Amino acid sequence: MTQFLDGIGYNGWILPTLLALPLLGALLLFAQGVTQKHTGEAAMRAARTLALWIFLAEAVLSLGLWWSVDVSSLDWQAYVDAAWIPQWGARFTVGVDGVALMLVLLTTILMPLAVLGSWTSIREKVHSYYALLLILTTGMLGVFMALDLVLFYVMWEVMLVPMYLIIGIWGGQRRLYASLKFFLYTMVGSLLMLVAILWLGIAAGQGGTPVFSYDAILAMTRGGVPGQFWLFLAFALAFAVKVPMWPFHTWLPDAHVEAPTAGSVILAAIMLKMGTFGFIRFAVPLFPAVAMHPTVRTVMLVLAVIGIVYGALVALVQPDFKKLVAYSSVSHLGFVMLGIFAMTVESVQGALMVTISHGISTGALFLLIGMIYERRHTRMIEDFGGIAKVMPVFALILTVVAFSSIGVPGTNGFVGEFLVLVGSFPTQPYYALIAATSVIFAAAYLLWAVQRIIYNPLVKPENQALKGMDLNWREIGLLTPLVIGILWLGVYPKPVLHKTEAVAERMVRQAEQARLSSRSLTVGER
Amino acid sequence: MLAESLALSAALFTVGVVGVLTRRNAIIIFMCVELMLNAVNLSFVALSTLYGASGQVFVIFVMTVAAAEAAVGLAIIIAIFRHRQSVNLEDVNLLKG
Amino acid sequence: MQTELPATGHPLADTVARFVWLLPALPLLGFVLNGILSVRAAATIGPADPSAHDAHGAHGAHADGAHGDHGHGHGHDDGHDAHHPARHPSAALVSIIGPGVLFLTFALALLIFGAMRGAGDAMHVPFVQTLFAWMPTGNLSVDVAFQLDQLSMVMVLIITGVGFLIHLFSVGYMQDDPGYPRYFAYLNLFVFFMLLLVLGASYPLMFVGWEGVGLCSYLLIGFWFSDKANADAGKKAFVVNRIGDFGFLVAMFLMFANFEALSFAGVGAAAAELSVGSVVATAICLFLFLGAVGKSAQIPLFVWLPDAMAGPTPVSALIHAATMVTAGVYLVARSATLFAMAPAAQLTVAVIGALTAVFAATIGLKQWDIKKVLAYSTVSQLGYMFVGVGVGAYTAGVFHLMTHAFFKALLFLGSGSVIYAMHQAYHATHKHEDAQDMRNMGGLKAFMPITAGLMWIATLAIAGIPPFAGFFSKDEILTSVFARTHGSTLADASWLGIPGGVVLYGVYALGLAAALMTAIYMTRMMLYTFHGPNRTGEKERGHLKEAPWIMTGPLLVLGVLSLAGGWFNLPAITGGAIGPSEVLHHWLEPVVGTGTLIVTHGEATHLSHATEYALIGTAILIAVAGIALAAFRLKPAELKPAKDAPAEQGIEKTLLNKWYVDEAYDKAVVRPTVGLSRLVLWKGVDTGLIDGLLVNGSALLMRAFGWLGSQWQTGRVGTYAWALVFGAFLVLSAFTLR
Amino acid sequence: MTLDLLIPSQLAHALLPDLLVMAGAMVLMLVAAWDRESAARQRRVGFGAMLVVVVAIAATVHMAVGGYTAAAGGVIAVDGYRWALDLIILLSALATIALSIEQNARDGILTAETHVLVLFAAAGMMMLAAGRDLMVIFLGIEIMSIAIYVLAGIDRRRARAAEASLKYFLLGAFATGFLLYGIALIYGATGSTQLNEIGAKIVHFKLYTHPMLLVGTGLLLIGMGFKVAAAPFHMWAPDVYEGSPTPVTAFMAAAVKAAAFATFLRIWYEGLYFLTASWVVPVSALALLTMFLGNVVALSQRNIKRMLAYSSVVHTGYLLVAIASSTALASTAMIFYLFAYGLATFGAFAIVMTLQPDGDAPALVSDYEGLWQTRPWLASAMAVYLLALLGFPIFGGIGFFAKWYLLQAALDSITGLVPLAVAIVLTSVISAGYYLQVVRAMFMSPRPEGAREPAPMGGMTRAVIGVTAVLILALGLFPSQLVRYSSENGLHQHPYSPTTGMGLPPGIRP
Repeated sequence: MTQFLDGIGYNGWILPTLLALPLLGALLLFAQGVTQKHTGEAAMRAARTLALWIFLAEAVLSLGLWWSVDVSSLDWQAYVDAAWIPQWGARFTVGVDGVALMLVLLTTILMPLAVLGSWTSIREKVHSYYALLLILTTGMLGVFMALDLVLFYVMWEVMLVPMYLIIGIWGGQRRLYASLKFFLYTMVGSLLMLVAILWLGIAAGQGGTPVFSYDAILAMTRGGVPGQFWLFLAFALAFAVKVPMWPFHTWLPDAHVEAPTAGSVILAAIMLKMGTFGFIRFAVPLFPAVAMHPTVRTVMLVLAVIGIVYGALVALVQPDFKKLVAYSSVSHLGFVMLGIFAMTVESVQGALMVTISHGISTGALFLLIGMIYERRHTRMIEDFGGIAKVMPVFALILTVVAFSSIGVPGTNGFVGEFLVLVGSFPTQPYYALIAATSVIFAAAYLLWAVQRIIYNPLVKPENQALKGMDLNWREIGLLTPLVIGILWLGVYPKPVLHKTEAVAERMVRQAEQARLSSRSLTVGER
Repeated sequence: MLAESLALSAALFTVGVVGVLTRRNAIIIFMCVELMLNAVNLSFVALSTLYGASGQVFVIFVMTVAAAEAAVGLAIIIAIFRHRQSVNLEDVNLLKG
Repeated sequence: MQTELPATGHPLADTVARFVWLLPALPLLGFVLNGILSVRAAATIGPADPSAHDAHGAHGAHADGAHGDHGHGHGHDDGHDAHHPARHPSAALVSIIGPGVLFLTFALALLIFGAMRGAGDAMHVPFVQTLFAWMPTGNLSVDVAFQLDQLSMVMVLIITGVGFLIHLFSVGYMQDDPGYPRYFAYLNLFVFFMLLLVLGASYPLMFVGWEGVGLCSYLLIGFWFSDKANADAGKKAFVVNRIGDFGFLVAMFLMFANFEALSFAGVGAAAAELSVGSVVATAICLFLFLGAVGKSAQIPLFVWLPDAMAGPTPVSALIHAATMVTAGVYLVARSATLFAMAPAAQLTVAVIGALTAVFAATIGLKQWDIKKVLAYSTVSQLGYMFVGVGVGAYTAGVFHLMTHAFFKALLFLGSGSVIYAMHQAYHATHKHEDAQDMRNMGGLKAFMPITAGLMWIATLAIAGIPPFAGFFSKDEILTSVFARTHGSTLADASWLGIPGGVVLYGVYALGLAAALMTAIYMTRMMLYTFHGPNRTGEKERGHLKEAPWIMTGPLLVLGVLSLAGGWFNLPAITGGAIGPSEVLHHWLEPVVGTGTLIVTHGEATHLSHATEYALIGTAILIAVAGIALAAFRLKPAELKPAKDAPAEQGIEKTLLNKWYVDEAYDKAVVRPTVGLSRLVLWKGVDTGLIDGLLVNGSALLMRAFGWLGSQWQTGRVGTYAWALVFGAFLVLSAFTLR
Repeated sequence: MTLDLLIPSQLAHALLPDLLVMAGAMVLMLVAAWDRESAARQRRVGFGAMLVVVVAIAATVHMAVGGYTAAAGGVIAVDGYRWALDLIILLSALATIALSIEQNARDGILTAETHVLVLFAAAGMMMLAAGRDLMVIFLGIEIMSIAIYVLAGIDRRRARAAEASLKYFLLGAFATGFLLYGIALIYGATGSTQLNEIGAKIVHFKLYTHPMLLVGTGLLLIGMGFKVAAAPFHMWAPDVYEGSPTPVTAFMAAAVKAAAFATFLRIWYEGLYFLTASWVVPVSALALLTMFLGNVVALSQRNIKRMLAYSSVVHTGYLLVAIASSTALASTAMIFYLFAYGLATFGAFAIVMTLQPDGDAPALVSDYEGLWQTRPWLASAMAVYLLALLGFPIFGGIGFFAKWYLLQAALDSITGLVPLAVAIVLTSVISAGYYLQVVRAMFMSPRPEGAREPAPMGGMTRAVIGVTAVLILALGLFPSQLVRYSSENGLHQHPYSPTTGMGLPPGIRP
């Protein structure tokens, strides 16, 4: 496989292609929307079929990265570098490492599933909807691939508008409030990062043309730069909002609840990961001394742990299933942050594992909620009950996914949480201890919800009417890869861990060096 | 003489400003503005004793401009009068907020 | 499956033991097959199948009615669906696959057992088969590897052997249930996880099984999920177990942080380096024990087990009596070396075990639901096992685990038979009475003599009457406790400031008290169920009959084991007079021997024969006294059927309501947590503080500024001129005042 | 080629574009006066004016490409900065006339003088871009302003237009008084009205704390602040923008601002650079106040023209940061920004014009509800303009890079403007609140029952909308040519070199 990929020069064109293909697809969809004469069912079918093909092509193309990327090398893989705005030092530079690779694959694989998940639920402005999804994909992939900070920032912001529109146009009752909140929240964080990026670029330019290449800036900041505390803060805020860390999380429940199914899936499965990716790629490696500063670290760890427990407790009392899953995301992403700032190889690896497995499990949960919502037009947990009687396949998959989200061993959820905790414990025992209590709360809130939805007596006539409306083959088919992923990552996560190992190790090593050297510095100054 | 001229100019300018602030009639306000411009002209003329003719040239330009302004200004005031039958600025507040 | 055998060539490597991976794989296969049958049935006819739907609908309605009749909420209509005429279309195939894979597993286990016996002394080193690396990263390496040693072999034999019998029983018991394939899928899955639990070569892999069995328990307790009470019970079991799992997890974190190892071999080696009383060992052991407390339903986490009786009765027999709940005991025995280094933790185990034994027994005294009696009896007996492993008498603990598996499985299956019969009877007359309430039974021995006889064997066994199995195991535990009061690390240690010796005397006394009460409540149960006049009802009486052979057959086998199980480990004092003594003890020696030796200061301490005889005599006396007391004091003839029975008063009411522990937990833990989450965290912090004050508040503030600004924009030229002059004033001040 | 401005023919050459516009304007004024008042005349004069502008653009390009320079010390500049600003002004004028022709046709306004006045205003603006003498600058300001006073009230039938005109006139004249007084005092302190001489005198006589000079600078700042609509001198802007005909509003927002900033920057950097330590605080304070006040008040607007007016005030605040930065980047960043801002402004106002209700009724945001359902392209274009004004990448195209450039200038500043850079980004978050309000209305609200169908657009309006939208998006992807152009045409008078640290104004530490 590797030889074949080398033979076609795969690494030389794959990343730009992955970025360009969705944009091209979006244009095609717009064109289709404009030229198409007939409306209604036929137009809808044409649009979603086209979109699905593009997403599938994207997924298939990206799969080659699994083989073509050499994760043991610490150099960028599939690296492409081209001039963009020479006067400003901004370049079009893309490349991946093991971590980015996994996130890129997560994105390309989840997108077709998200499209399939909203196959019949989107009935208005279908062309625009899928075009926006495609543009969004470019943005998300760009964030994971960009190795130039200007490009990164642009991609980071590009995601915002399609998602804003998707929530705002195709969302639920309070979509206007939710979409604006989503937009503004994210913007507050990211604009400060913009200032920080510019500052870094100018500093790296040393009086000449600014330099925004990630490697150059990394080389500059490694020894520390003046004002690095504020720079870290600017980056961290942008990412913390996205993660979201407590107390910057309140956009998430609203956005999740109001977004259409695909939107929720993408938000939870991919967009939140940009926050944690940002910490792993930017905030921590660029400013290791700040990130490892005892006070900063304590604050981050405390927020992470608060997020874990708080998210779980608040999830416990949510009447809306989507909101419950949203708060559970706060809890799960807290694990990622704990893993990152505990800063051991195991914990960072665990954080990456949670990142990926949360994408799969929560993505699946949102898809399932979407499927039941299409049938019942409610997400209120109390409106359900006894669904397992009438929709056994739905119940089966929901149970599997719920247990994955709870983190039962043998599923992906366990591997990540276990690694985070087992890795955090040696350096941060108390935080790990508190975080570990969430195994109890997670079981409580999810099982309680699952019970009230699929178990209990089947008394409501609306629910009895679901008889014979169990998941259809499309729905089963799109959930199957996720269930396979859940079990695969739970039983045999080694290949994935192997992909990210080198990056995690390097990050921990460098952070550790920075911590030690900054300590000796303060001792020396005294 | 220079200091006194400049002081007078400043005083006239202030009178003009106070007039603009306190009066409500558009034409009177405009006159106060003209007063301000002429106060400045006084400064230019006084300063040209130090620096030569350029100050005086400036005064000519200012007077020309003031004349043009007066023409346009009165036309505008007439336009507003047609709409409101008044040139009291208290009444002119359709546009606000 | 890729099988990497250890390169060192363990003597078992070339024997049948190399198929050890098949042990869990076979039940997994069964699960997959049954699962497919179940889903296929559901997908093709399931939801649309009127019979299936109606059956459940009727069940739900019926169950609610039954609840209305009984104020105190026990007596779930277990087995209710069992008599429904709608047989599942794949039932025949499932009946072959389900018990079939268990039979194969059991046969394979026997073969491997034979191989191990053949290996002899070489078996001092466990046979570890590594399949693949599970979570390799950083310093952590967790393999999917199976460890075959004497302890795991015993467990495997119990699980597969008793498991097979219970599978067989289920074929009869569940035959008409519409969820038949689903039931066997869950049951097979359970066996898979249970085998993973006992075969896993590391704590994380054991944890997989540990949580997996919890998952299956959840699914099986809530098997008839349409009844809210059943679904509640399943959820409660899982969540309470998770509290224990938290402890297990933290124990693993501590192991990794201190030893950088998580495999049994690695941890065992590192533990051997520690000194007795080590803080690390104590902490790890206490957290491990928290895990055990959850899984094995000890104080304070025992509350889930009685509720778990909501599941089908064979499930109660397999999971909630014979196997899963004993996993905690297995865990402590497995960590013998570690516990040996932590006498304080061992004393904790013993004390909690003893307290649980007594506490649960008191509740058992006053229950009316036949399964609830057995449930509390199980909790109590598990307490006994913990006393055993707590004082370092691992063999005794495991021995009791084994005998308990026999007689308790028998008791549960027997009660299942009874309930089955009661159900059939009530169903035949369309009467909605509680089929599990002993007040509705009485005199059943006339209708089901085989069941009655077999259950009496089990009762005598659990009460501790020689020569039944329970006598030997229980006696060994009590003897060990007594022996440890002197000349052991436990006696030297202190527990909460109390000298260890004194604590152990207390534990011994509690053990005796529990034994007395066990005898009482078991006799009470038997008397009320099988003796005296029948209270089922005139018409129903005619429908009472013995269960079919597929159900009584397994009972018979278990009866034999309950009768003769003691021979697996006759006390040394018998001196081989009635058979080889201490078989199990010698068998387990390589695994738990070190741990025991450390506790006893390296000597194989034996009490004097006189003392030992005295202890045995006391135990027998107490058991007999208990039975006699119950037999003379209780009057089955005066009992009234449940619906006519007067309400209990005073202490009886307290016992019937289980000391109000559930209510206390609800008030002290559940409600405050939910209240805190809802009112303080969600409404207060989230909606109020963060969203309301900070997020929307700042937006509102900006709008307020905007409103203010637009108010200044009056539309009057005067205002604007004033603003201009004001600004001019400021600018000029900035330029001139410096 | 170096032009000697003392030789009349060469001076004429240096003033070629300006002279062309002025001459064209005069000719067209005669034509307008001669012809009978009719819709056709209005259109004819309009096309004539466009032709004049096109010729002037050609002349400007000729001058720019020719690489002409002037000997030091003239009253007008012959440099790339001037041509760049001229192009912005002329393109704005072109768009204004194009929109005006169709606006007038739709509203039945027959006055052909609209277009002529636009030309006169443009001529004044070009003088501002060129002026290196306070006298020329004063003349430029007045020529521009007087034309705009009239343009604001050109639709005499509407009371709002008359009111806008009157307010602008009275306050403008008032502010001119301050400006003029400031010029007089600077003249008094330095003895010159030529910018480079003023600068030289300040250094030569060390006038850094000369009170008359400082007060003069302050008064000049007030005057300039009024022209660019910096708070608290901005209060005329919303009213005038609302009342004026929409094309004129666009012209004011884009071109007047560009011209005023052009001369503002030139005065500040060529004349008053060495007073940086004195003016940086007031200018920064004005910048802060302007962005904050403009943004929050815009938040409470329901009238889209007023909202865009406040948005224009906000952009003044951003551009003031460039002035305050006192760096070589400031002028190039400003050119880039003004160009980007001009594109977005014209696009947005063209759409506002299209959707403007008949008569004197205000244009409300609620009129835009559900626009996407009926006019998807129009709504999408509007979204692009708004996002460009917000400074959002890709979807806002070049708007993002404009802000980027500005931030770069602020961070590159010798005066330490990191807090101002942070203020820019934080206040842009507030601005998202009102820009998105329109996007929300267009895309997320249903079309109200009985909503008025937008009038069909004329070809030139379409062209303006199409060209601006495409340019915004295309330059948003590939801005490098525009960046290159801006950076090559900044003011090059700057003596400070960051590498040597020489030439810093006194009182400023790098």
